Amino acid sequence: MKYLLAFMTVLLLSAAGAAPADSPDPPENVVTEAAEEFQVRRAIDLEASDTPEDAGGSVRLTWRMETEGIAPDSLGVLRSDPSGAEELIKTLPEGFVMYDDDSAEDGTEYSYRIVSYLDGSTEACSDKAEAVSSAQWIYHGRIGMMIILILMGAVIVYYIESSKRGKKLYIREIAGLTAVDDAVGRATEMGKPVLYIPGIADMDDIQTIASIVILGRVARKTAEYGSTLLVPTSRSVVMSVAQEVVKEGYLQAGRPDAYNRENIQYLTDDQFGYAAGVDGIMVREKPAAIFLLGTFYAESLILAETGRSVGAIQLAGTAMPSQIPFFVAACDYTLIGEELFAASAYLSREPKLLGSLKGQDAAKLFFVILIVVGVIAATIGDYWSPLKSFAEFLRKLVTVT
Amino acid sequence: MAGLIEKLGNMDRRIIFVLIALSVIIPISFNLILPNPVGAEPSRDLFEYVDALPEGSNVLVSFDYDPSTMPELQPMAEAIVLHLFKRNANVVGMALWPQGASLGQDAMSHMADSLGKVQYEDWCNLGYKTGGGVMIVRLGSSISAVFPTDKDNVPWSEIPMLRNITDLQSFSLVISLSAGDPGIIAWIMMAGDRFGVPIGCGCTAVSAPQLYTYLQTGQMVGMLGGLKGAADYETLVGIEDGQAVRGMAPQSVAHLVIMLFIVIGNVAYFSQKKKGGAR
Amino acid sequence: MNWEILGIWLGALVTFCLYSFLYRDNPFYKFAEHLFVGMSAGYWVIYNIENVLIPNWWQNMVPPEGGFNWVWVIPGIFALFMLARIVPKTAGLSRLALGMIIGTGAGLNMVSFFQTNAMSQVKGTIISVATGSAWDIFSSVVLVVGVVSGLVYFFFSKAHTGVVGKTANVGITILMVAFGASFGYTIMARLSLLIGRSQFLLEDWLPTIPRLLGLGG
Amino acid sequence: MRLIIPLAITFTAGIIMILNYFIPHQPFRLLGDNLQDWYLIVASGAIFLGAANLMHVHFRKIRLKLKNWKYSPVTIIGFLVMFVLGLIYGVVEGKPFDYLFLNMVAPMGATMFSLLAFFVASAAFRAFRASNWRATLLLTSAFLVMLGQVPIGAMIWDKIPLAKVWLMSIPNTAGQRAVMIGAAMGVVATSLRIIFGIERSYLGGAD
Repeated sequence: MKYLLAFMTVLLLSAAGAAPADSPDPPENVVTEAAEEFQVRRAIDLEASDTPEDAGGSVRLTWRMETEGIAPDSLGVLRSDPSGAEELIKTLPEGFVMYDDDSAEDGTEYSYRIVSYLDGSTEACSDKAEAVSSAQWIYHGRIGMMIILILMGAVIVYYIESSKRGKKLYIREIAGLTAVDDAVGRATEMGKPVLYIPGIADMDDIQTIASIVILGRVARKTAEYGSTLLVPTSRSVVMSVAQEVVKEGYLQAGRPDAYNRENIQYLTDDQFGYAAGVDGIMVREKPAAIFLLGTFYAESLILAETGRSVGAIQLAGTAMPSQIPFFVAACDYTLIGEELFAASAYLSREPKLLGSLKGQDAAKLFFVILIVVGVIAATIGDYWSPLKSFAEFLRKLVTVT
Repeated sequence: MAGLIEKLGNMDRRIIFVLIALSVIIPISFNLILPNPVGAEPSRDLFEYVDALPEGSNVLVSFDYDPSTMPELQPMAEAIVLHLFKRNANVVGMALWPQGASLGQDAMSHMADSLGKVQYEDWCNLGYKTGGGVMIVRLGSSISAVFPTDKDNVPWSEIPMLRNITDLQSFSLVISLSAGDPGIIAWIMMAGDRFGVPIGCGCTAVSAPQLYTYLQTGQMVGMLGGLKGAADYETLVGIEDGQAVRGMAPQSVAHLVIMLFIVIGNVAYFSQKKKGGAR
Repeated sequence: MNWEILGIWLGALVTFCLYSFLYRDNPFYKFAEHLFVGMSAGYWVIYNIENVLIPNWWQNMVPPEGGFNWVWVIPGIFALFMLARIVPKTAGLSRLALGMIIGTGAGLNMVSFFQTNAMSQVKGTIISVATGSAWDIFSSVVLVVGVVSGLVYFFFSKAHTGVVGKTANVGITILMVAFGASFGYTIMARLSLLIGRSQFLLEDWLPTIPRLLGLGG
Repeated sequence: MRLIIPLAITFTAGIIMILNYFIPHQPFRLLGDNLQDWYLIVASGAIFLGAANLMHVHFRKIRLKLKNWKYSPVTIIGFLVMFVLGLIYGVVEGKPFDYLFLNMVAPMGATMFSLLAFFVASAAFRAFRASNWRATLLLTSAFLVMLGQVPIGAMIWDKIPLAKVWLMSIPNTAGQRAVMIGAAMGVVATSLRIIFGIERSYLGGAD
């Protein structure tokens, strides 16, 4: 009942308000008292300011609409430049409460207002707001990240340089990488091929690049041992890079004659089409060793289980957290996350690569300390406020917007 | 006996394949429905929160998904809306995804018809607005400024049930049915953290793991994760042969089969190890 | 000829062919696999032409409203460099295109990985562990210890002995628990896919058989 | 010597992308946006290389009558049918290209994807054995989560779903975070090596 009464009142009110708008001769293009008479909603609280963190040439406008009155059918954004000439720069559908004027010139002071249109005529108008557009040199929310990144880069470059100068660096055993030789050797003994799958991502993916570097090492091994190396790829660019890298590996091993370009072939860009094709290669060529290194999505287990079923030794590695469990379950050795990136350094033992590993460790140490100090500060901060603000500071340091 | 167990341990994987196939095909063919008891899970938390709302509470339901995730999210939407109607809540629908508006309309009008609820008095659908998180912040100061009309262009002032709604704080609960971005995370950060509105969520199974953190911190009052969450809510509300409850039967049987195999594998493993030790 | 029923039959046919792989490799699977590779490769070529090359390149270089934007010749040339591999003599040119692709990828990945995978995860771990019930406190501690010890496991330049070794051990243990949980959780989503295919065969394809027989009789 | 120009291009492109992330000012904004567009175009254009290779491999198979050569025409015809229909009709809904995609390519993808349901089962059967205490933990947490996923878990003990929630929100989050942070370090270091030309083996031989 209560609702019904309210509903009736609303109906009456809106009928009263709407009737004049439907009258046969609406007033034309007057922004006068008529606006108040008809109560078309107007924009209020109009604010204009330079669009933050951009390359300039843009002013951001925000406003609210009045809640009482008749809804306009569209809004117009009017801009006047210092000479006083006013122009309509944009007509927006009703409902907008924000607009970026991307045609502003840097350094010019513009004055804006928003008008409400109904049936093609101007019915209401907002107050004016002024702003000057300018360009910024930095994203403020990314300064913390920039500092950390520069520090990290410096540390990595430092260790690379110092190891180039002959400083001996220790590197721990990585389970799985020691097995590369055995796997290739076994394939040779059995007279079966080695299958190398560089993931399904394109060449811009760092995991693919890491995988391609390892492929170079594996190619050298297969060339030395004299076994066949098959590389089906799911991306054209990866195929051509793989051809180049494998050829180089055979060359370094002194067996350029054994290199066969046809063994490195493109299948299809399609995720599951690729999986179907590789599964076919696995069951028909029956490789003795399978390498699955790079970026993998759901096809990871389709490949690993089929490889398992043909009795191959499998070495997998990926930084995709969601796929690692499947590799752990189905493969003999799994490189987890960062180990994939460490593999090229480990296999080559080149000082500059080892140096960069050391740099990575330093960066991790930094984050470990940051977390530990942050957690301690936040925990004690619950009881002693100075530490709370310190914890907040640390959190802000790692906040990126 | 020992020989049999050993053989089981090394059984041909094709036997597993056949059993998995059967455990899916049979429940589907016979339209099997299994009981679905709901433990102390995030889905029960959400149900109990809704159940404890006073009559006439305003609840905002945001339909932030599209047809591709309908199998998981539509049953949730229907069960939640049904429950809200049963609790005599005022249900206001909206969407952060363009196609969510009409999916929400389907769920609400379907449930409203079955309970005799009236559009504009018991429920309404404000429709879709672009802007994600930024738009949600605007809802915090005034909803009618963002949605001057509902989905079908009925002005705000002509909808009786919206009379006592001004901003987000007018709502006792916001539920986002979220398939990704923009979705529940925007609601938590913008509506929950900034304006203190309680937030509940229904999401796909894929995105559920990363959302558990927000339950732990109390930023969400409850959550429905994937088909299981949908089935839980259907059970709690009392929809006995809901879409999700039916979908759970093949899931349950297949899970049981896999677990059975894990047990067999371990029994075989240990019996083999014992034999090896005796030698 | 009913195109809809034909479509369902085509879909069902290739579905059965691919499922036959579960038994063993066989001519049906070989047929479907070769078909799948060929058709999907053709699909992706067209997809790239229609969704990237025409809208992102051609229409920028030769806008429909007329004119010619010379800047867009550059990516065209780089793309040609890439294709130069087909002729062995010009294959070296592809390195220029490769340099551009890999440089762009490296720069882009470096900042985005650092932001989403490192910074936000570290931020999420800086929490107070002394709030809530005893169980909540225990959980928070496990979370922090898990992240820290997991990171220690990834130290490469320290031997895993002594304190480092013990911490790394805790790390790999928590990683194993995490992998187990993640595996168990994903099974449901994978089964849903099989349920979807079964519903296609049982509810879309199977009912067409009586209809076809009815038509035939 | 032949590597200097490619390495210079790599360096320039990499640095532009990094600066573009931190500096909104021109010219970095424009350069960065352009580079991303260009990258997309070059990578897409390269697909012809793959298509040519696919055709080459299968025509060669037929010519030399290599193992399973009889299936190669299937691949070639499949490719050509899609390619030609796509060129003639485009990707518009309801046309032959779209019809073949919806009724053949998509179902084949869905079927391969659904093979995972079988493979998770066989992988779980074989891998989840309590051979040492770490494997036991892996097995236990997988088993608990699986139980918590289906009604039977709550029937056995109503705390099992809770255990699932805890495993997913605490150890799982911790593990994922450790892997992600570590991987990010690997990506940053590898990217730096690439941008500064320390890692260059992807370019193949030096001469």
